[in-house]
Amino acid sequence: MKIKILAFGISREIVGNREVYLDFEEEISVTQLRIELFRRYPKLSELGELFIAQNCSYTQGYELVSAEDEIALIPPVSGG
Amino acid sequence: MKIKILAFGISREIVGNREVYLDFEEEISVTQLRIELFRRYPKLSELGELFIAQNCSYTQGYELVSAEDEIALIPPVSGG
Amino acid sequence: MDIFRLEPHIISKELPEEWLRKDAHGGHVFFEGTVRGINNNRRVLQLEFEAYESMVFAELMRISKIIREKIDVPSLLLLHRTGVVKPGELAVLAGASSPHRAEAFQACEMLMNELKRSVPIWKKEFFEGGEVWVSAHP
Amino acid sequence: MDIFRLEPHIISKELPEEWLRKDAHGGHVFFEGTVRGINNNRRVLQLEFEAYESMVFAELMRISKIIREKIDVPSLLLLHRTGVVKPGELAVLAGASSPHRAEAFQACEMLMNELKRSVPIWKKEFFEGGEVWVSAHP
Repeated sequence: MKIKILAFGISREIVGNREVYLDFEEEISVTQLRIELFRRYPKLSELGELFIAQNCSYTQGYELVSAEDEIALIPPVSGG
Repeated sequence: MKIKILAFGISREIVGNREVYLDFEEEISVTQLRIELFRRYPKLSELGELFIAQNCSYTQGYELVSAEDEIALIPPVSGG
Repeated sequence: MDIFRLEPHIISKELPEEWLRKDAHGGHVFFEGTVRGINNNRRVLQLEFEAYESMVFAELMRISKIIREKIDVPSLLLLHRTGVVKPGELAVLAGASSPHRAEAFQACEMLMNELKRSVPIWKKEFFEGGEVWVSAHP
Repeated sequence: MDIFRLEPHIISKELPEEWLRKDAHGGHVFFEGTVRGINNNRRVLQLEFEAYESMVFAELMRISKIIREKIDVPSLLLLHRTGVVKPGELAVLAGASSPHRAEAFQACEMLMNELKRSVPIWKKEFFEGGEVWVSAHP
């Protein structure tokens, strides 16, 4: 299962692209996705916080991720 | 002693002029001035409130009025 | 820096550069009061504002001092119309400028509250079928 | 009626008539956030804003619902720049319009607080000698 992940702000610079793709053998939760992201991009774990959005909503971690989902990395926001 | 009194808003309409003059034999307080004004213009006493300003400051009533003072009638304000 | 003005004509929202002090303050809060076309279920034709000018400025100085005793706010603004103001027109523009957002909100609201409480400005409302000095009677 | 927009170019303060609804609401509160020329004692060259557009709008809808659960406020406004913004330029314009002054102040401040808390917009500050994603690190 190929998951497309959008990355913004400093997370975009850390992963090196606006979009990255991760491949998983079986269904995963948001938390499992986070663990894999931190493994591949250790600098993500140095951020003040890193939320993960699923289809434009903040997630808690337990949500299951499917290939159709729009997943996005949300480092600390600083609008305004 | 001739006291000049400025009148604004509805108090101007009640006294019939922007400026009115009252003559007193001896020194008076703001409260005595108010009593005389209410006697001459009973409609002033029907207002929600009527403050009296002396030289651009709100008064309490005990202040003494002199001929050089700028006295003004301040009916309920409604700016904004 | 404070700017307080009575405006006999349409209020321009082009604010003086020196008030905005764009380089220094990040946050500006404004209150704009426009004349409503309907008030108390009556069609409003116009308002007429009358001011005791010298005391307006004396009161605004006093108010600005009170606000600054409570809030760290570098700049206050108050532009208030006098004379005839039609529905849809701006009657008052208040502003507060500060590096801190919360303080700008607080100062601007306090300025409006104090304006309504004590600044000697009076408003006569002309509506279809009559006229009334607002708030004059209990 | 709400207006939420991301603006790639200079924000115009000429607001849509239908938002102001001058006939209905007496009070409008605005927050204007401009880019400071000096921040943390450093000369700021420019900011660069990046937004996750679709989620910005989803979040603003959610926030508008939360605000309306607490405050009776007919109209909200949020215009936010994206891309490069220079010192002195407007980065954000927030507004709330209501017949009641206190509620307009409260709604506008709540909108700004929620914007800063959860709306996915990021700001990179370019200063003399470096650049930094604001708030990214603890």
